[in-house]
Amino acid sequence: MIRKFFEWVMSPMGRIAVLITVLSLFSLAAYGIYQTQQPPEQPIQFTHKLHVGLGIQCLYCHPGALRGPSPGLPTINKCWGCHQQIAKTQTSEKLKPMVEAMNAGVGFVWVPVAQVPDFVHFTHRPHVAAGLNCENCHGDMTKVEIAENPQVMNMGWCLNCHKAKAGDDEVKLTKLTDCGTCHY
Amino acid sequence: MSQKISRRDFLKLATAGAATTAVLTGCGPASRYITREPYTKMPEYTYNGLSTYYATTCRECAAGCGLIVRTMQGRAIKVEGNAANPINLGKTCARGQATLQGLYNPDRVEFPVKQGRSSALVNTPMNWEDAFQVVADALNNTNISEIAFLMGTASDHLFDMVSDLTNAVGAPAPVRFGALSMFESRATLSKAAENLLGSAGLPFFDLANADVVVSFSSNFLETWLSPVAYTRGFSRMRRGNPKKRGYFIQFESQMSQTAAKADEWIPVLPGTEGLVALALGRLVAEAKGGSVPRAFSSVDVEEASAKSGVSLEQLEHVAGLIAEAQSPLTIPGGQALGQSNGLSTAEAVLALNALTDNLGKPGGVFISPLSPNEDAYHRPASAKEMSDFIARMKSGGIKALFIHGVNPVFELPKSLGFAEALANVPLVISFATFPDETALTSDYIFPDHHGLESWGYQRSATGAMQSVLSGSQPVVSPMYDTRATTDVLIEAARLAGGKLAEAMPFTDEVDFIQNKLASLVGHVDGSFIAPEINTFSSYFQQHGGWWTTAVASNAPSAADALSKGIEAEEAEFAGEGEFFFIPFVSPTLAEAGANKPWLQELPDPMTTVMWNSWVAMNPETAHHHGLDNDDVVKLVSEAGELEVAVYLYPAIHPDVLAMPFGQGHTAYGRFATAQLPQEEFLGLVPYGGPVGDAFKRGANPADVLGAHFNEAGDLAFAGMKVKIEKTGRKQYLSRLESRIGVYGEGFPEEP
Amino acid sequence: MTVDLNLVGAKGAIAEAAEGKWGMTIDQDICTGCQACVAACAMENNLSFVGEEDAGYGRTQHWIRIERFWEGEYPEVKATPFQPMLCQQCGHAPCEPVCPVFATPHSPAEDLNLQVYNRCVGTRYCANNCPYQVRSFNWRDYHTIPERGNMVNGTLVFPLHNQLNPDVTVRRRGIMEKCTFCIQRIHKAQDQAKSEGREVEDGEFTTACAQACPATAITFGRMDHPESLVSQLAHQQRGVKHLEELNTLPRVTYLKEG
Amino acid sequence: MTATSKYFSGAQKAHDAHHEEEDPKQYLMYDPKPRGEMNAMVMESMMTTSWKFWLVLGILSFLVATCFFYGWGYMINEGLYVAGVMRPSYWGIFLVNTVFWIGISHAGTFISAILRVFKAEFRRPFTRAAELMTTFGLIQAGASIFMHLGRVWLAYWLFPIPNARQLWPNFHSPLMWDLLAITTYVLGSTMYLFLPLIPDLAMARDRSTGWRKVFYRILALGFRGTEGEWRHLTTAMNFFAFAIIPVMFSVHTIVSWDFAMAMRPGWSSTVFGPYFVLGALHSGMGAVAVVLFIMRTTMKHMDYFIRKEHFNALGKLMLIVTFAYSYFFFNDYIVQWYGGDKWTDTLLHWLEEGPMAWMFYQLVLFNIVIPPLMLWSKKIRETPWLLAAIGLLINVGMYWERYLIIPVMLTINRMPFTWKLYQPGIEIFLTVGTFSMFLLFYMIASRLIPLVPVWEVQEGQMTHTLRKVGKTHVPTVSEFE
Repeated sequence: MIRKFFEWVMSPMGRIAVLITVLSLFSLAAYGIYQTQQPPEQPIQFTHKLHVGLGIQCLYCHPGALRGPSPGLPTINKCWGCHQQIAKTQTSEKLKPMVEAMNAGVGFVWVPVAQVPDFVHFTHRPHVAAGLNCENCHGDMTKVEIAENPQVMNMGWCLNCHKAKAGDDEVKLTKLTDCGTCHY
Repeated sequence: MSQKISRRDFLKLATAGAATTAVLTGCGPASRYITREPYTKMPEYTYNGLSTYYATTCRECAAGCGLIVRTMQGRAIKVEGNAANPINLGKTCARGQATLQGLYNPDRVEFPVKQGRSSALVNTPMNWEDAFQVVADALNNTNISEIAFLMGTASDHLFDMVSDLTNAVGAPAPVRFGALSMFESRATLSKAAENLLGSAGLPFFDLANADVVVSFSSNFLETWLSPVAYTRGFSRMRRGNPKKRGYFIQFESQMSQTAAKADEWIPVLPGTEGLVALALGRLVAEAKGGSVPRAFSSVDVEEASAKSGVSLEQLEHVAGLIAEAQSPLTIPGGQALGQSNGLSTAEAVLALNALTDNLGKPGGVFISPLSPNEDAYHRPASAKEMSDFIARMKSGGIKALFIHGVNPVFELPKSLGFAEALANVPLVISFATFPDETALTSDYIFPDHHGLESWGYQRSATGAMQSVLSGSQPVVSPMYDTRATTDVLIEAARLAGGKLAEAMPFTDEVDFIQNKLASLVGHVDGSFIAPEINTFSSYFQQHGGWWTTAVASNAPSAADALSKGIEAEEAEFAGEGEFFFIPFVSPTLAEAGANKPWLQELPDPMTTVMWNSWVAMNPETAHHHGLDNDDVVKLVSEAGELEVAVYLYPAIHPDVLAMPFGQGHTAYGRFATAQLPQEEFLGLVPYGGPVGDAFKRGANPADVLGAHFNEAGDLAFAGMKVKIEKTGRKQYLSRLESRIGVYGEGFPEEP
Repeated sequence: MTVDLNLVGAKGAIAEAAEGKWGMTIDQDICTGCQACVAACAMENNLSFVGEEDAGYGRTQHWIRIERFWEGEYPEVKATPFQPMLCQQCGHAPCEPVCPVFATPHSPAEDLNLQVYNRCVGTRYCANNCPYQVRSFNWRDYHTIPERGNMVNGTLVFPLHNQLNPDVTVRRRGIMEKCTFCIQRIHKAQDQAKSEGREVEDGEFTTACAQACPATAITFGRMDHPESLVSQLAHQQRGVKHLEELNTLPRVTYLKEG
Repeated sequence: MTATSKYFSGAQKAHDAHHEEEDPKQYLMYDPKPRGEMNAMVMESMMTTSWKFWLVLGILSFLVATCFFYGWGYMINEGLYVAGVMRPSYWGIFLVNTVFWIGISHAGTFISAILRVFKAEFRRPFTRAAELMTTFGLIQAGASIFMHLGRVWLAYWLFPIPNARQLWPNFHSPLMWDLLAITTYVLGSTMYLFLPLIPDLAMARDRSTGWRKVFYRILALGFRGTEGEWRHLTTAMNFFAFAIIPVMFSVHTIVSWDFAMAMRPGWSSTVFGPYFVLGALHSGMGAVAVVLFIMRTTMKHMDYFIRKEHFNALGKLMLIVTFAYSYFFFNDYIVQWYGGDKWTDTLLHWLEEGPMAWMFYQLVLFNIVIPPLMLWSKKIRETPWLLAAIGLLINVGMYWERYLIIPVMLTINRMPFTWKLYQPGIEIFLTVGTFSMFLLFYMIASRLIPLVPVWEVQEGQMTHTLRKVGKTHVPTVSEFE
């Protein structure tokens, strides 16, 4: 039985079969990985392109970035603050979810796309204070419709920037590459 | 509720715990996307990831320590002490720290229920409108003289409101009670103060400035009166003065946590503390020269030493220390007062203070100041008054009973028969936050908010030189569908109409509190000054209370302190049996800590036992009775019996058994009762868990306490004799300490 | 923050160079053993309680425990002064070199012993090698034991989780943990100070245990600032370091009686 | 010098029990059979399986499935609290097993490599049995290490793999050295198991049919037994024989450093290195004796290949090892006692008088008292079941030794407040699992590959001549000179 199998595998037919299986498995894996890289479904098709294009500052909707760890996601009140003065709001099909949510008095359930791995205590304030601009990490939002994550935010990515930032300054390097700076 | 609270009325908590998701996903790759739900109405002073701090007051006991609670996105995260509050100056005890475990306890009464005295908590909600109606009817349809309010010692604003209500309609005044006050024998203290010092307040002992402290089994470092304040005083006494280290002596029949900090712990036979105090007084008077005052003239020193088991040398040594000290201080308390002769003991000790002439002096005895907006010192009911109250219940004198903030079924001695008396009360309405024994045996539970969710103020009975009123405010929006009892009463009174409605002309709780604070507006000597009530009450919340800046405690009059002859009569011990039974309040659990898992997991300071209760027994005695650690014994007193495991305690009088109060709940949530289940693998558990009743954690000493009182009407809780019977069972006490390392078990001879 | 440039990375050398950056003194003469520090630590650092049986079997998650022994026999028996035992943040930490995956590195910046939870694979070698036995291991996911939650229409919710401090990682099963000198508070204070363009002042913040201690027996602060309260206390006559003979260079000084 | 050289023929000299000094040739078996017949015997011993075999196999595989795989899975899922480990005994039976299995694994290399290098003839029939023990023992050791990890699913962090975190393992850590040493040892010993196997596999290939033929054909790498192949094979074997010896010594020394490097009373002992190596050999020899006995009694024709002469020789080896072990045992304890450190004294008290004292005394009895007393007599050495029994005792003793060193010594540390005694939990099941897995592998192997290296035996028999050196005849390998 086993022997038969061996012989079959050795036959050209068998080899082709093996090749096909391997290829299909590989492509399956590739597709899976591709899937994980897609931006998630958002409660409303919010277009950054348009809003940033209108000249709205990032910090207007994400003010926490200046003050603390989390920039915060805009509450529906914030959206409403501007949109209630825009006639199009009531008519537009795209804005329907917002109007409904506002009337129902419930909030948007946003899905943040830029996420550091677990167990990293990331704080926006020092990074903003260090002169980084939003687009340094989050990409140029004037180019994207629905928010998506420009790069893999893993430890290597952090460290590369930290090391570059520290340069030859030993003290800075010590601080910026200290495990305890992010993990505790 | 009021405008202020609605501003903080959040939607579902934002980022419902990045921490929580962290638990679930662990260190592995996180589920790629976590959805976040922001506020719909974010308070303008809140930012994601930044904390907001609120000042409020601790309700774990009646001391009234100020708290600063750190909240984040509507969740209370950490409790710190309020550095401004004169009671605790930014410090907290373990119970204060664990308050959050009460707030977020998985066992809370989440909505009003018609309990109907069933054994388990009913889980079909009533709606609040009906609840109001129930209360209103209870107030209306009952003969006004047959309404009774039984209140806890915490949250004075509610007590004030109920007092006002009862005054207005001529109902009997509300009764306050708490196990802590029972074990503190507050009645005895204030009675002694009245007899000797001329004013019936709580004496305040200024440890901080004393240089020699002699304590008669007063456990002021554990739960006594205001533990945080007294602990601070102790540390100042020890290390406050760089030149002189305060010296501390404790007379007690067992080494309590307080005694463990004493430089000298002198074991004394229970009930003879007064005798020792008098003997010391005589010796000190002689040492100082001059005539022995009348207070100490009656005592015979040799006899005293013989009776108390304290050697003459020790007495003279201590007397010498007192005589030489600049500001000696002697403190009565604990089991010394919980004796049939407790009052005379207290008087003897106070007289000793008078002898050393420290009344009203730094490092001496003061009378605690009354709180602002307080007319006279309202001390909680003594056990005697409670038994009268129970008698009224038994005789059917009470038709409607409202219980708030106290759990008498658990806290009162069984022999007083509160549980039986409840049966004679047709309508019992409980406002309990947790499903405790009393709440379960009531007809309705209309749950009050947890302390951190509610408004209010707390008077500090003692603990500071100033006169302090600590304020509470909600630090989080209520977790469940609970209502402030004050609001319930206001609403019910409105429904009831008539005099009740007139007595309660308030829109809500905050309105009532502002009304009560009105008298303080414009005071210039306070911690803050406000022109009118709204500003005042917002400052009141911001600072966590209001207190005078000047020292307000009045010096007692030493006039006739020594002229009164004090007879140290023999203490009577109820029941036969060879052991004195000394219950004491567990320093970590106290009366209501048993449902907070972290308090359960805190090792007892002296025995390091966790999650259970024990009876401390001298190893020699145990050996003599053929008992060993973890043997379950049955304690039998005249009043009842209980089963508890033995702990061989090296530092206890051979004739004394000591047992902590605080465990032994039959209700009050999963952590207070059932063992936390431990999964087994093929019937193999790493550690042999406790045996016996799986639905009762530990034992309650109140089961064996008899109804005996001292002259001041306090319970003579230490005035019992018990005998022990072996059960042959074992119950492994979970200890933090190592029995190998600390007691050398496993080593035939000491290495 | 002062780190000798030549010594960066060489942790032993750093430890010897200074008495460390952060330090603590514990006055055993006034410690009343009231367990407030233990509770405060648990509340601040998301420690999980383990239940009666595990607790009795030596699996408590306390980061700080209070030890007491007995001397003599009744009636001359005496309880030794309460001794709070927590991670001594050694300068030469025995736990550091033995970890195969660098989960217990020494922080050159803060000069503390770190425990990197998400790097830990749970060999428990560090705990074996710790002479103070102050490391506690997560034997299971205590936070999510089903018996601690309530079933709310089909889903298990844990009300107690509302209390978790978002600044501190919630540890899962299979990893080691220990006292961190409340490093989250250190970072917060430094971040605040930096944003205001100043140095962190002594007493500006403190650890949870020191903050709670009713007897103020615990003091925390900068050891490398001679004028700071903690270094003044630590240099008293009665200050001793625990197991000093092992040359672990502890950062915690115990003040004895007398 | 002129030496009378004649071919050796077993028949001419009937061996007698009353022969005084031991005849070095006796291991070469005086009743040689034709090669074909021998091969047939070996093949038959592989092929014939009684119902008993299948029964035992079934039981073992059930045990492995439940105790090992289900047990481990359960533990991974639940967390380590199902085991008995706690403060202060953070390490438990897992590490005991690891050390124990590594110890067992030493026998194989020692017997086959060292004895091969020293041309000790009696090794020939059971080198393979010993080498199999090495490989299978190491598998169990590795499994035990991973069992004791808190987060075994991240175990790959222990290996130096380039990663996005820019992090590498900590080469200061004895555990790291351990890992590397053991990995090296596994690879080396597996190679060293495989090389001498090739000729036998080729033999089996030629004498089998069906799937076995395919199986052997693949494994035999087309070995045909030509001169060149033999030369290459021998070179490779000699190379590995020499190479693996230092690895073997280093591995257990490094394992001992896990303890010796730690700052604990009772552990930080400089003699641990050689002490552990000797302990390993001690248990290894014992294990070999047991395995040989089992092979001889259960498998067909084995009484031909494995004879009491071999047991006798093995017994002598065990005797020597016992003495060496005893020396280091006393050395370790006496030096520690002499050190006079307060904690170490406490620890010794704990061992000698504590609740686990019985274990300590059994260890002394089984490892140091019984073996020398028994192994003196040739009669006992030549009774296989007795030797096996002694071997078993030694292994029990050695297991106790590791148990004392890890959980029991861990009880005593410098913080008396934390001392607690370890009570095993699920470890018991996992231990049963590892043991059954070891036996299971061995049983399967016994039916897949020749447990007796036929070619070595034959080589021994064919190629030896007797040389007169002084008065005695010594067998020498003439071909290779």
